Amino acid sequence: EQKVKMVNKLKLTLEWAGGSEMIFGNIRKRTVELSDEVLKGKDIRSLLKWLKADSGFLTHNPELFFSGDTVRPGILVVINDSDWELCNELDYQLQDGDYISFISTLHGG
Amino acid sequence: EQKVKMVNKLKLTLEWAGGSEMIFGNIRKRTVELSDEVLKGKDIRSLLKWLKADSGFLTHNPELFFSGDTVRPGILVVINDSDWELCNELDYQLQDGDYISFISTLHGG
Amino acid sequence: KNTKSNLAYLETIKRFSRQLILPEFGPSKQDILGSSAVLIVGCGGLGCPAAIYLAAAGISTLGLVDYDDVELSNLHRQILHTESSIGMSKAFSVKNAVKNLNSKVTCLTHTDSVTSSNIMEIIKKYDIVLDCTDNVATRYLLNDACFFLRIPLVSGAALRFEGQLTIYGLDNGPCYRCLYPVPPAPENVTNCSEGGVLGVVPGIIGTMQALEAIKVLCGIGEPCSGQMLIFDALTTKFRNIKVRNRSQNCQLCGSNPTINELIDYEAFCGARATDKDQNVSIL
Amino acid sequence: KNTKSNLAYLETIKRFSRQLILPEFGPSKQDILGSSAVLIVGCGGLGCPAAIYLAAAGISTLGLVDYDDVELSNLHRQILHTESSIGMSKAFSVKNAVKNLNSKVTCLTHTDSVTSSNIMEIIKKYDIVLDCTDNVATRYLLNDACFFLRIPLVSGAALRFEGQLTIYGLDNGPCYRCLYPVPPAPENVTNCSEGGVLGVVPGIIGTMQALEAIKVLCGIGEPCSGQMLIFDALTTKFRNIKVRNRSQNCQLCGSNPTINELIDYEAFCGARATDKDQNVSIL
Ligand SMILES: [Zn+2]
Ligand SMILES: [Zn+2]
Repeated sequence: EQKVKMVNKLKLTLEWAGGSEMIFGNIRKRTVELSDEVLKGKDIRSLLKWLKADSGFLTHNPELFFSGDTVRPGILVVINDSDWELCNELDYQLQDGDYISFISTLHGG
Repeated sequence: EQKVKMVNKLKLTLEWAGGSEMIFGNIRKRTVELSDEVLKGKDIRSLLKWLKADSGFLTHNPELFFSGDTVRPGILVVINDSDWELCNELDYQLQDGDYISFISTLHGG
Repeated sequence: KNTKSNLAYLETIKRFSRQLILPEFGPSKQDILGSSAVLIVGCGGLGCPAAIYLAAAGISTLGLVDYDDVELSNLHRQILHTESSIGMSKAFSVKNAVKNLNSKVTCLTHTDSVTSSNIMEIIKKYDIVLDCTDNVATRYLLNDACFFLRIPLVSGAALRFEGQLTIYGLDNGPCYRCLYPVPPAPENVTNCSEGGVLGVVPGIIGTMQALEAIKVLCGIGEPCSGQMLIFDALTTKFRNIKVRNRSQNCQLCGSNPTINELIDYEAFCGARATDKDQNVSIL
Repeated sequence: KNTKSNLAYLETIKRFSRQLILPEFGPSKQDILGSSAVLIVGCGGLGCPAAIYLAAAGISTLGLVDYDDVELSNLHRQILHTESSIGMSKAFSVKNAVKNLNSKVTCLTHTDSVTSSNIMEIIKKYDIVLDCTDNVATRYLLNDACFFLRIPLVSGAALRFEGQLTIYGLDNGPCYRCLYPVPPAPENVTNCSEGGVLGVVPGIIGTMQALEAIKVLCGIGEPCSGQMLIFDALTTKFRNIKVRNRSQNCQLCGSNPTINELIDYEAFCGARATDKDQNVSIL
C-alpha cells in the first residue's frame, strides 16, 4: 500500500501600492504558490511571517513594512478588494486565488 | 421510472451605459435568469432577440438600440470586460454568471 | 420683479444650462450648490482643481486655507497659480482665479496655519470640508474637528504616480481614525517635496474631490464613502476598495470615545503640520 | 556658459523639481516633454484641463484648435476661460491661461474649423493629437488624418455623468474606425448642449488625456491603448474594457484599405462638424 502525502498549494497574487512596493524590490505584483508546510496556519499571519522571513522579496529594513506580527500603521491590507478588517484580519483563512494588496496610505497633495 | 426534464438556467447581469440605459427604462443594471427555452441558441444573438421582443425592458423605439439582429452602430457590446469582437460577437456562447454591458459611445466634450 | 434681478436670474440659467438640463441635477440641485459653503484646506495640487471646478459649478462660498506662498516649484501641478503670483499667498492666488471664472463666488481666505485653537471657528461655517493637505498631522486635525461638528470630510491624496480618494464621517461611514488609529512613524511618511508627484495625479484626484463634494451636497449618486478609490497613473487603473465600517473601538467616533476634544496633533504624529519639512525628528 | 542660460537652467530644475525626482520620470523625460508638440483639438471641457496640465508639465509646444468663441454657458466646465474672455476666441483664451502659468510654452492657435482641406497641414507638426471635440464628424476626420501621418490620437469624451478615454492608432492598437466602422445615425448622437454634462466629468477625462499624452511621449507606464476606460461619476466607478485589436477588415488601417485619403466627413456622418447644432437632418 502506497501512502500519498497530499500537499495542498495555494496560489496567491500579492500586490504592493502607495510606496510599500519599494520595500519589496520595487515590484508591484507577484504571483506565488505556497504549500501548507510553508504557510502553517493558512492565514494572513503566516503569510506575513513568510514574507518577512522566507520570501526573499524584502530588500529594505523590515520595520518599514512590518510591526510585530502585523503590518505597520498606515498600511492597509486588502483581501480581494475588501479591507482586511472586514475579513478577520490576521486570522483570515487564505483561499486559492486570493488577491492580497498592501496599500501604503498617501499623504501628499 | 421518472423522467426529469432538466431546465438549464443562465444567470446574467446586464448593464447599460453611455445613454443606452435610457432606451430601457433608464435602469442601468439588471440581473436576469433565462432558461434554454427562452434563450434558444444560448448566444448573444438570442439574448438580443429576447431583449427586443420579450424582455419587457424596452421603453423606447427599438431602432434607438437595435439594427437588424444586432445593435446599432455606436454601441459597444462588452462581455465580462472584453469587447465582444474578441469573443465571437453574436455567436458568443453565454455562460452562467456572465456580465454583459451595452455601452453607447460618447461624443461630447 | 426688477430688471436687475431678472437679468441675474437669466444669467444664472444661461451659465449653468448644461447642468440644469441633467434630470438628476436640475434647478433644485443648482439651488443647493448656490447656497452651500465648501472649505478647501490646502491650495496646492489637490486644492486648485477642486476650487475651480466647485466655483464653475456654482458653489456659493469657498473657504480657501493655506499658510504658504506660491513658489516656482508649485507650478508643475498647482494650475491656478501663475508666474506673476509667485510670492503671493496661495489662498489669494486661488481666489483670483476663482473670481475670474465666477465672480459670484464668495471667497473667504485663511492664510494662517490651521491648528487645534483656530480650526473649529473656521470650519463651523461650512457644509463640507475638502482635505487637500500634504501632511499627517493636519489630516488627523481635520478628521477630529469635522467629526465634532458632524461635517463630512472629502479626503484626497497624491504621490508619485498614485492617488487615493475617500469620504470620512459621512452617515455611518468610518472616520480617518477608524482606518488609521495609530499615526505612521514620521520616517515612514513621504510628501510631494521628497517623493515627487506627476502633476496630473493630484489634478485627477482634486477634481474628483469636487465631484464628491457636489454629490454629497446635492444628494445625487453614491458618494465614495465606506470605500476608497485608488488610482495608478502608470497603468491608468482605478480600484474601489471596500473599507471597514465605523469602528466601535474608534477612539474618536466609537462607542466609548477617549478623544473628546482636539489634541496636539504635531505631538501625536511626531511631525510638523507643514508641507515643507515633514520628517522632523525632534519637536 | 553664460549667466542667462545658467539661470534658465536653474529655473527649469526648480520648476519641475517635483517630477524630476521621480525615478520613472527624471531629466531624460523632462527633456522629451521640453521638445514635444501636442495638438489639442477643441478648447472646451476636455481641452481646458488637458492644455493646462500639459503646459504645467513643461510641454514645448501646444497647438490650440477651436473655431468658437467663449460663451457664458461654457464657464460651468471650461475652466481656463473667464468672464472677461466671453466673446474672445477659445483658442486665444486658453493660450492666455497657459502663458500665465508657463510663459515658456509656445502656443499656436488655430481658429478656423478643421476640415479635410486644412487638417493635414496642421497636425503634421505635432507628435501627438488630443481629440477634445464634441462631434462625430471631427472624430472621424482626426482619426483618419492621424492614421495617415502615424500620429497617436488620445480620445476623450464626456456626457451627462459619464466619461470615456482611449488612445487610437498607437503601435498595434485599433483606430476609431476599427471600433466604429459605421457612424451612428445623427439622431442617435447627443452632445453636451443637448444632453448636458456635469462639469467635473470632462475635467477628469481631459486631465487623463494629458496624462496619457505624457505617458506616450515619454514612454512610461502602460498607455490606455487597446482598452477603453469608462467612468461613471454617479458611482465613482472606473472600468477598463479590453477592446478589439487593429482590425484586418478596417477600411482605413486594415489589410485592404479602401479609404486612402481624407473624405467628406460631414456627408459620411450626416451631421455637421460643429459642437453647436449636431442633429441637422438635411445637409
Ligand atoms: Zn472613527
Ligand atoms: Zn482601423
